[in-house]
Amino acid sequence: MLRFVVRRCLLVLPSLLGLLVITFLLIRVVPSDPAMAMAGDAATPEQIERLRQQYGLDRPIWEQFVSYAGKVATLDLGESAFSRRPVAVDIAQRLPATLTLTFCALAISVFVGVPLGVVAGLSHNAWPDYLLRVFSVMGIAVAAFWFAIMLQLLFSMELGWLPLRGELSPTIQRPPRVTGFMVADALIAGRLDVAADALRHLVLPAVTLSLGGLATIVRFTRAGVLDTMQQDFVFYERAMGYRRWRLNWIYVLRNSVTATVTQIGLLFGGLIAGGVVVEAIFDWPGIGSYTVQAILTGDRQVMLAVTLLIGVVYAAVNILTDLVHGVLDPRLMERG
Amino acid sequence: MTARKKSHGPLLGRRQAATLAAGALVAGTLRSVQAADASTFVSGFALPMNLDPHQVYDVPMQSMMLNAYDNLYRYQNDPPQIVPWLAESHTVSDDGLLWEFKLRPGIKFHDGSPMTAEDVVYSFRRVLALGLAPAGAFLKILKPDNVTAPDPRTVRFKLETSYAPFFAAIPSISIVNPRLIEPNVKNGDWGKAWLASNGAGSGSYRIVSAGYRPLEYLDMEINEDHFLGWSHNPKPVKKIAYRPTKETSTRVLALLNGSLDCTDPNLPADQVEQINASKIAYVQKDVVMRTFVIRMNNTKPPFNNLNARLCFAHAFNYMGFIKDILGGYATRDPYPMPDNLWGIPKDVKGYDYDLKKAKEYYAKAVAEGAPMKRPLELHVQSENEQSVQGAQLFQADLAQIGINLKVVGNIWSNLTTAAAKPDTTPDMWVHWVSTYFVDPENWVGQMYDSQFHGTWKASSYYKNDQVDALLRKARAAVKQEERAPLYEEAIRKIMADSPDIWIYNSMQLQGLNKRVKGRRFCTVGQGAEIRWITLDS
Amino acid sequence: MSPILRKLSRDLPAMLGLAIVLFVLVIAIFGPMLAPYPEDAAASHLTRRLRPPSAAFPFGTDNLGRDIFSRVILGARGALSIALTVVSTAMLIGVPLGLIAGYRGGWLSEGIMRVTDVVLAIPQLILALALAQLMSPSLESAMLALSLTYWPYFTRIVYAETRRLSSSLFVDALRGIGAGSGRIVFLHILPNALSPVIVRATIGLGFTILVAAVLGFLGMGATPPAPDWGLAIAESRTYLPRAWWYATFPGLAILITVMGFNLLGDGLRDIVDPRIRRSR
Amino acid sequence: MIPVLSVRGLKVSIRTDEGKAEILDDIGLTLERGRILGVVGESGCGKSTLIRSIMGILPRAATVEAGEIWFEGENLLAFSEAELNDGVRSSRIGFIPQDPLLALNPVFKVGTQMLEIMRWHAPPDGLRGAARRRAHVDRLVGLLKRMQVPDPETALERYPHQFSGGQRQRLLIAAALACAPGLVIADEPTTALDVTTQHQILLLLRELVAEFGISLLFVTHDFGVVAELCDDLCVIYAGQTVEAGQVRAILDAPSHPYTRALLACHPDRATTFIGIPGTVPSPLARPPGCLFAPRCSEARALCRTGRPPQGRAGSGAEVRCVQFA
Repeated sequence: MLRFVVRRCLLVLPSLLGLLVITFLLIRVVPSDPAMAMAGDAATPEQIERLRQQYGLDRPIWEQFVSYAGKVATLDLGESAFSRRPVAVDIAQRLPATLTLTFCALAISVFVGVPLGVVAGLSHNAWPDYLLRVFSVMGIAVAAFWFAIMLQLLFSMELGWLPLRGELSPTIQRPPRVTGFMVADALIAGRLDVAADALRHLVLPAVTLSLGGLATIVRFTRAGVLDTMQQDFVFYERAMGYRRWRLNWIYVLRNSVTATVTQIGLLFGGLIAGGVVVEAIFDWPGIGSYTVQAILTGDRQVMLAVTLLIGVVYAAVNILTDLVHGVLDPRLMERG
Repeated sequence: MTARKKSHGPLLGRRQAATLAAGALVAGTLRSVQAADASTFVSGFALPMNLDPHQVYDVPMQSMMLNAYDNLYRYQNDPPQIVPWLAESHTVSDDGLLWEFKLRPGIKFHDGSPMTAEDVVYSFRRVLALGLAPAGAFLKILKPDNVTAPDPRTVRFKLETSYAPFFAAIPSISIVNPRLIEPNVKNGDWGKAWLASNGAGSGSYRIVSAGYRPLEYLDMEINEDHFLGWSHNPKPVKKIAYRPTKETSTRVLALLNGSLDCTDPNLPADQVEQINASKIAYVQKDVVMRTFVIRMNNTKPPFNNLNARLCFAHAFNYMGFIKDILGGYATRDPYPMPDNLWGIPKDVKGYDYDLKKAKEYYAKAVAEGAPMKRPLELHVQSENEQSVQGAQLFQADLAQIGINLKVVGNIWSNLTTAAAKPDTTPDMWVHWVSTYFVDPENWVGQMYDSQFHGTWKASSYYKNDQVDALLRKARAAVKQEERAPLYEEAIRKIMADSPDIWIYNSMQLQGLNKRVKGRRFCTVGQGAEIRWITLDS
Repeated sequence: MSPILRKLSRDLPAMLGLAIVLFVLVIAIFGPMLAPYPEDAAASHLTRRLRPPSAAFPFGTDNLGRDIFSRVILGARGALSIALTVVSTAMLIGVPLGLIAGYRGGWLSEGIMRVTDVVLAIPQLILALALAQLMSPSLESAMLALSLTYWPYFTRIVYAETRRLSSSLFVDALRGIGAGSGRIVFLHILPNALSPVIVRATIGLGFTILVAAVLGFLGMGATPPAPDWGLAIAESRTYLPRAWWYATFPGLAILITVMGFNLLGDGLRDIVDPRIRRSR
Repeated sequence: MIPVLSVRGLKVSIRTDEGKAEILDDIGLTLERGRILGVVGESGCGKSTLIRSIMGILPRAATVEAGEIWFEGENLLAFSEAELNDGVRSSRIGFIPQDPLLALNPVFKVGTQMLEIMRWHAPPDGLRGAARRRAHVDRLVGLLKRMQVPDPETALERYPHQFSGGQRQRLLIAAALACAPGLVIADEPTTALDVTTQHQILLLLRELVAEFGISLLFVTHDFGVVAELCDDLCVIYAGQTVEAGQVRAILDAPSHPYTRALLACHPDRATTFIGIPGTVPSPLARPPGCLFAPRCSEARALCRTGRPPQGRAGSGAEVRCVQFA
């Protein structure tokens, strides 16, 4: 098992290096001049030239890459051209918010999607199945940004039930930062009201973000259940008088979720990317809105770092997915 | 409510209580937000890219540093006057080269250490060494060694050449505390990384470092020991919570539900009616100095042709734009400067929307061989709705006279990069010129003197030797009486050449909570100085 | 009627999808004739800004007084042409690479598939955003960015199919009778690998419309005054909640169009390969 | 004595896209206590539908149109799903499936799956909770030992894929017997196995019938197996019982042309390599007369118009053919 993990990690390295090269090139070959952007509105050409030298932007591109790659290897992701803060620090500060959102969305997707998928699979070609199929196609076809706006329009603007944006009401005193996770920090500080407020802020973004994944999970679970229901062992288990509920929700489900788990792994990457839009719309102070800021301001270090971060997360999730597969299906574990 | 509670026995059944509790969770914060902390001002002003006033100098920075830092002189009032602040007075030599500022006694930084002239010298040297945004006005005329402190209360500047806008730009430099910065210097970076997320000032409010996340939020708390004292405002704001919001509609809703005390000062006119209809907030209108201009790249045909430029100048529906899209909240400004600034030749009329005339100029331009059929690009700042709308309006009108204009969405950093060279500068683009310092130099000086080619402000690449001479002369003179006629003359010539399309001078619209009292407006900083404000309970 | 069409005609959701796709296609082609105010693609009418839906303006008017109904209709052409361009470009890159990698084997194949993996690992939206921004936001850069990130999907599919087919008996037989590689690949393998490619392309069309809308929404895609659906939603945000119609209808247009492609794609996939149930 | 299982006139149809398919037309069979009844037919003749009907797990699209299934004096068709699940499956009717590899859930341990069955269906023993579970484990280990599964103690902790085919079939037989049912239905339990293993399993089954006092319904397509194992025989063609009687009698003197044709095809007896010409009529469009008539070499005009009546042959078997009317 350990060997398996190590081998997978080593296999990932070349891919990450490739990712680094590609993103670096893409970001460097384009015209926008970071020195100009850094110098600010009132800069003179002399000021800009000075900055260009200072940041090595006048050196050959491969030299810039080598120095960058060297820094990345030591977890130095450089400094944001604008906030002047180490990108690694910014990311560390923002990661908890993104993780909270992503995991909540994932949790909604899984804990709602898997049961719905099972229901759809069990009621194959009956009305719950039709309904859920339409729903899942819609869930994939709906533009998240539009859905978010519709949710805001209804629940925040018209009904006023849920907050519109951010992770905390502006006038609420932030709890001291311990874990970086707002809800956890609020609970540690013993502030139930703050935790409740944070949770309320989480609802709309998490629901929005979960939608695509929810639909995908419903589809895959449904397909998995349909597949499993065709299997001889289900017939055998029914013939042997397994309790219906246990048969569907334990024995069938367990066999059906293998494909779903792969999807959850893939979804995770999608969630982080989708989070960019959702975070931007809800002003969620995570990696996504950080990325949008970086893109809008042309902050290359940040763009590079974020792309790399997502690549790493993606790879890690893939490895994790394989591990979960092994646990879910003992046959795979033995093959190694 | 409380009275009723006492008179009835068990007021709520268990189920009712549960329903109420759930309802409170759902609807709760809306109410609780309205009962905002009586001494905390929640500001919707945008935050600067970082907190170092020597690295960034733009409108959001102004609104931040006016509260956290102090300057030698500061702009106050409306119309703006430059008034003594940290300095109590200054002198200038007749040749305009030697400037001396006298500091007030007893000024303290936030850490309690006294501010001396050496600290001011340090601040200016830091600005010059970093060479970033606020240094622009000084780099050419001021050597670091020529900023000195002959005594603890006197700062002396020796300029290379006489430069009148020097004094106008003094309020752009914040005085920082070297005793806080020096321990945080890394690799001779002048503490750049540290000050980007911390404060080291003496201003009315102190930055709470733990309460800062770039572009997300910033907390400040009152500096009771500010040198001006607080006698003028017995009930000042104790805390400022900057909570910038990216989306206009979000901002407005936050204002309307009471969770924001002020919006940013660039509210779209469409929101005015809705806000004024509310019980809790209103829209404050202030005339500012912020001009809106469509640039033409004078090096690219057909814009190298005067008749072509005049054709475009007559094809913009100035009043339609101002009335219908801006709701009348702007003044038509036909000059290349705010019309409320000195140095304007008031007798010059400027150009009006007149498609017939535009067609005539079109024909003339075509006769002179200008390629009026060439598809043209007008770059706008995508995130700015108003620039997009203006561009689309222009496009629709130009289409009527047979000009093919394409609107291209772009972003600020790309546009300024592109503007560095004539051939990468777009055919046309749209921007505002805000008040960095109150002086014609901020507008015509830097926009039409050919020595500034390569900066975004001079991106029309206009070159007229007579104009260059006039502007340089005006820059070197010290007295406003001398300078005004020079600028008037220069503007006459510039307007005759019609290098750009000058559209309006802004009226700023800012949504304010009705509990905000005592606000003082000045076009520099756009009314962001919180020290005057009292929150009504 | 071919068996594929017959099977398709029995699949109700797929037929619905086909109907939607055809409907959108008709609108895209004849949009300027169908729209009540075709000039509103670029015109502005300052006197009738932000009117709610009415008989004259079924979907209301926008911030420049333009008829949203017309602009939704006119937007179909843009959405479809982006999608078609992106998907066909991605196919032009991805399919040949997949064929080469699958048929040739060796280091070339290994190299191509490694690059494919790496590109797949790049978050598509972020790369597209970064590219669109860095090359100055425009429809062209958005399309380029999307094509550059979508081709690996085709490479993967074609690679797998080619590998399967080139080890199959009939290709062996062809080799035996001395058929050239080019002949085998283009006349025998490609046609056989085509059906999964078509399925992927159908779903890719819907997906691309969605991502293009996101780019438009973030100001990195279509530029004003193009009647782009995503752009319209972005513009509408300033006027919420007052002008709810401004955001609602363009969003519905995206939803229905993408749904059409997805339903059709799902249906096609079930016919081509009922075993595989993949999304996107 | 009432028979353990008696199926009368069972008629089952399934709705399909193309119309109503009559899978079972008129099935009748009787299984006496302590005996082994072989049900023989080609694939597609309705054997598995018959099994599903008895156990009440027909697909949703299927309808029982007529007939009765009497099990120990009760009509199973009148049972609700809950009654079947609580009181019949496993506890009174055990089941041995066809393919032992596919029949076990691959992601659960063998023991988990078998204990799951016993948890709900093992006869009450006055025990509860952990004690009951321990008793079940003991019984299972005992059964596995009897089935000659190696290492019966650890077998329960292993996954299905860790056993060989023959061992898996033994596990399933043990599972079928775990709750001490009176009737066991075996669905071609040896088809997936090699000949040697097949023989061992048949021997084992034979022993178990006596040892555990069960009756066995053995479904197969293989006359060889029937000859080796069964007491009684029931031949099914296109959803109808065409011949039923004692194994010996029928094998010695097959009466129905179909039985004869089938036997003629059997490798042990075949003289030529010719199978039965033609195919089984589609369940969507059954011919009006005798269902075998289109393939029958002895068919007469009468055979193609009306359904043949049930008759009795000289061997004592019941035969559905005009020749014996």
